[in-house]
Amino acid sequence: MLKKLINDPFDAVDEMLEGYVDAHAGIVRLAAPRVIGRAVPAGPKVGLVVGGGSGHEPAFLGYVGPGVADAAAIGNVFAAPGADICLDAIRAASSGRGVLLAYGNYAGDVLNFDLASELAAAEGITCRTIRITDDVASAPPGHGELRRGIAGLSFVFKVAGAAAERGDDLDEVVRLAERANAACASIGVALAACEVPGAGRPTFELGADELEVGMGIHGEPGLQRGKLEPADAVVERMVGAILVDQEARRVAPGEIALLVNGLGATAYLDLYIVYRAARRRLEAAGWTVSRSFVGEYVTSLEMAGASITIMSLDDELLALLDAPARTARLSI
Amino acid sequence: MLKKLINDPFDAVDEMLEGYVDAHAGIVRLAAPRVIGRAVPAGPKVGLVVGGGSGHEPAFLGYVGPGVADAAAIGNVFAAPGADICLDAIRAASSGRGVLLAYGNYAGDVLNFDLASELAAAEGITCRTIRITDDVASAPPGHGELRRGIAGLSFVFKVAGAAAERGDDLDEVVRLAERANAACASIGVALAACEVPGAGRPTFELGADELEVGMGIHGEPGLQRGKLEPADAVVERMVGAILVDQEARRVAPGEIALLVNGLGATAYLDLYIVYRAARRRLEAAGWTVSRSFVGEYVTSLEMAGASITIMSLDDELLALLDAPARTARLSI
Amino acid sequence: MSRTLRDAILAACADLEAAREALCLLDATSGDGDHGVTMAIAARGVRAKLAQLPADEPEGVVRAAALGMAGAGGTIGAVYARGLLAVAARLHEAESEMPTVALLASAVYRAAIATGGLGAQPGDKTILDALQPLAAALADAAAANLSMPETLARADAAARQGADATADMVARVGRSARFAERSRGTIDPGAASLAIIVHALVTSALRPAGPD
Amino acid sequence: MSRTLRDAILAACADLEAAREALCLLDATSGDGDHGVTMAIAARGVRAKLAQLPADEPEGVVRAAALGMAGAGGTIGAVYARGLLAVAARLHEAESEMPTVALLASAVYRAAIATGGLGAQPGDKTILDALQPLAAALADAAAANLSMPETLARADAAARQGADATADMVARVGRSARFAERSRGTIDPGAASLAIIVHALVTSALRPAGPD
Ligand SMILES: Nc1ncnc2c1ncn2[C@@H]1O[C@H](COP(=O)(O)OP(=O)(O)O)[C@@H](O)[C@H]1O
Ligand SMILES: Nc1ncnc2c1ncn2[C@@H]1O[C@H](COP(=O)(O)OP(=O)(O)O)[C@@H](O)[C@H]1O
Ligand SMILES: [Mg+2]
Ligand SMILES: [Mg+2]
Ligand SMILES: [Mg+2]
Ligand SMILES: [Mg+2]
Repeated sequence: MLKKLINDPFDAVDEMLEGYVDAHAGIVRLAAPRVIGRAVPAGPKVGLVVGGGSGHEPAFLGYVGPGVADAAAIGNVFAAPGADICLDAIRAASSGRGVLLAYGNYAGDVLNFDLASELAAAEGITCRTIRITDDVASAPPGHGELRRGIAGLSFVFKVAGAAAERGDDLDEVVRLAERANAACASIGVALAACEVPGAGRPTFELGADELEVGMGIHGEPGLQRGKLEPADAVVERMVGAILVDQEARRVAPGEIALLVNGLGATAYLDLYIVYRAARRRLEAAGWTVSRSFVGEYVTSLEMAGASITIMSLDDELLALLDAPARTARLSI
Repeated sequence: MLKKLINDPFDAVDEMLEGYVDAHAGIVRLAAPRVIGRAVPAGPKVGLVVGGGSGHEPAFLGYVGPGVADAAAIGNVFAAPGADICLDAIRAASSGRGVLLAYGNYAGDVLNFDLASELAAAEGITCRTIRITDDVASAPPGHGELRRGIAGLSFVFKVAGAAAERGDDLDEVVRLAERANAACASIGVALAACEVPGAGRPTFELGADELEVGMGIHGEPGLQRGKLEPADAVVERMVGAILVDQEARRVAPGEIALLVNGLGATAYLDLYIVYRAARRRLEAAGWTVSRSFVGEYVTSLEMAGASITIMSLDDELLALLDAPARTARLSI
Repeated sequence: MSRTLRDAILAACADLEAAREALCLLDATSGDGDHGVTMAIAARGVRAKLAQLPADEPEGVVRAAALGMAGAGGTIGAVYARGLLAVAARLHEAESEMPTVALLASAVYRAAIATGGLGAQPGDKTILDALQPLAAALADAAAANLSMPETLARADAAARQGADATADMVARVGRSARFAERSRGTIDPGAASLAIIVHALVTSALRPAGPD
Repeated sequence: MSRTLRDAILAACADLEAAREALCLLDATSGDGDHGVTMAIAARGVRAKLAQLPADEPEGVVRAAALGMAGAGGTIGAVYARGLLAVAARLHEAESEMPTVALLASAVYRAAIATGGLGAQPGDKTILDALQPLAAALADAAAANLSMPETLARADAAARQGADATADMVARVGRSARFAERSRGTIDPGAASLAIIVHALVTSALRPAGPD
């Protein structure tokens, strides 16, 4: 059993939320049970709802605030929020110009958000959906719609949020969110497992000298399990997989934002070494890194490891990425 | 051996720094080997140099930038920077109005910064020093000057940096840094060890169901080793120790900033649960939490655990804490 | 039977909670390791909804269970909620509150249909691979005019066998989709939890009524 | 001797590197676990400084070693640098480059004085508890007019015994200060590294000169 600083596992999510809204009262409030809304609701504008299971903090609650999301629907650990929570989040985010639901492409999230979207329609709230699919390890090229969402979530949230904030209409926010999603490619590597509170044991086991390239943010299996290697070699495999995918999708080297995301237990020392290796590898392949993010953006509880995300940039996406934001996670 | 995403352990710090300056080129530059300076040096103003061993990221480099420090002197992992590095940092921070050296109270840092301060004086740069001593577990009340510095570092850096940024003179910056340091009290708890790259094994061992209250950010021994308990009970012990110290120092309950700092491997889920418990406990004792920080501010590589810091606030300190800052870690 | 239904559901909740770590372990082999926790949370939710329920008519009890399951979220919360709401709808249409084998078979058949439209096919190693054999066994029992006790015993066995058979399957949908071969040899957690629930319900229903 | 001094220092560097994990383990028991790594980094630094050094006169070699140690940072880098700079200063004052027992004793005595002013007292379980017996042994040897080989052998033994004796002490300064009783039973890492260095220097000096 991994050691945690929690109380009853069944209370963990609610206690976290209590702490969260107290700590960031200037930015957020508890809009409904399991729904984080902005302290000062914005609008009229397109609403942005983000959400998913807990255990990925600062996703999803850390993206609620001016410039990004209007509300986050919070599920149990690694479990999608129920449709009632999703519906409450939609209500909290709605100011009459429609709502975009942005979440990672997981069966549970799809089922619950889809149902909520139908229920919202019955209340007169138009919802659109973007399912984020940046994890190149989760399905081969050509099957992009089967892919999972990992740290690319934060880029898509930022782009969609900035578009909504400046007053774009729902079609336009959807278009930009889809562009951002299509522009993202990510891959993770896990070094050590996390544990769902109450599960009694870690989600998976890795040998003392093993890692797994391509593992998902809930411990979903990856592309290859192998021996722990120096960071440069691990990054070579990771960026290699991203570049193979870019090629398969006929994306030519260009300007990108580069995100190195810690999964939970990995030190900044390591993350910056990974960043350095990834940047060198990408630059050697002809890419230009013009925006960089290093830190914890979409975690997997206390999993050890990191993910690398690139987002291809053009003026449109860059402007949205650079637009001001004041959430607990993103302050730009 | 703990798993890390690094290359040769001897290259880890330099590779991290390479990554860091590339990732945050808008904010920082490598002013000298092992010295992070601002991308755009400021001044004339009092310079603020921070620094210490590596492995505590985002300390110290994450505090360099507008509103906080002018330069950071970066040592090897858990080893103070050599005097030559400290001197280079002083030079990078100096714009003619004197330089404040702010660091945690550790023998190695004292020796090296003191020497550098003498060498700087010979070059005509006046240096003053604040040794940060917020860890109440590291020496009993009445022996404050023996205490170590832990996450309170970030509060002292912020206050001193804001004072320097608004143009206060060196005496005034020193006075405010000393006030901030005196206003801080912290305590940590460790759940699992970190490992110095190249050491071959973790720094300490804790049983599968053990924790240690009061452990320092390099694995220095704490107050009590005990069984892992629910977060509320652990926090009770931690805040209890802080409050005993406040009483011994005759500090009456008042307005505070509350910081819950992750040591490296502990999930945000846990950190917010710790924050919730700490806040409740403090409020029950009559304290008012008016500013909150939850996240990783001063880490110990991949150590699992957290620390709690309070800083007593008055209008003077609050204004400095709230002043704008744009560093990689602090964006206010 | 409706007082019995509430008791039976409560018994199933208790059995799910007892199986928490075992179900997590199954999910860890081929998914994200949370299934036992999600089902335990669901059990709490169902118990809370039932406690709020004044009356004991079956449709209301099933609807309350559906809401309790939905509250747990996740894939499985949505799947169970959909299935149970389909059962409730069928009960609503029923002319009598008397439980018959035919009504039971029809209700579970509706649940199988309702949950079959969520992207999984039979053989994909999901809860459907326990639910569909269960529905088939009930339909067969109804056609053969079996007694309720005999029907329930067959239902129990069908769900169990369906769940066990998922061990030979390879996961193709949901979070375990990419596990492919790695998932072979382990029972699907969703199928396992359904078998636990069915067994608890059947055992409770077959238990001779005693003093309250 | 100065060519020999460079070789001797390089031998000490190699021995420190070989002891990396062992020194970290000592430091882990009563400190922050980095001492072996810091000394290994220092060894690299010393080697680099020596490589840049054109001439081989002893003062310059010691000064280069001091800078190499300083570059490693930490408590120990500063302590060694201060001690070695004191040695270099004494060599600078020396009239001849010929190493005598008296000069050696005097130089090490200066190092003991220079590093004694950094907050630690004898008995505080630090490097001083190996360095001061070493200085005393050299002073005794000088007073007794012992030969250089005999002196070096006694110096080696004194440093080793001093280091070993720290096992019975309780740490009072530096990062291990609060370990108090927990530190008893383990040799101080700084004292251990000094003993390793002295042993390497002595062994190298006593080795009969061979062809280059
Ligand atoms: N598309 C689907 N249709 C029906 N059942 C599914 C589907 N996807 C997954 N399942 C079931 O859900 C179970 C996993 O439930 P659970 O672990 O609680 O949710 P999650 O996959 O969101 O973590 C699987 O074992 C499988 O039986
Ligand atoms: N004040 C001091 N004076 C002299 N030596 C000291 C002092 N404090 C610590 N030391 C020595 O430093 C050693 C620790 O060195 P090292 O682990 O490299 O540095 P750090 O303590 O900075 O991690 C101790 O074992 C002790 O011998
Ligand atoms: Mg899940
Ligand atoms: Mg150290
Ligand atoms: Mg699961
Ligand atoms: Mg040490």
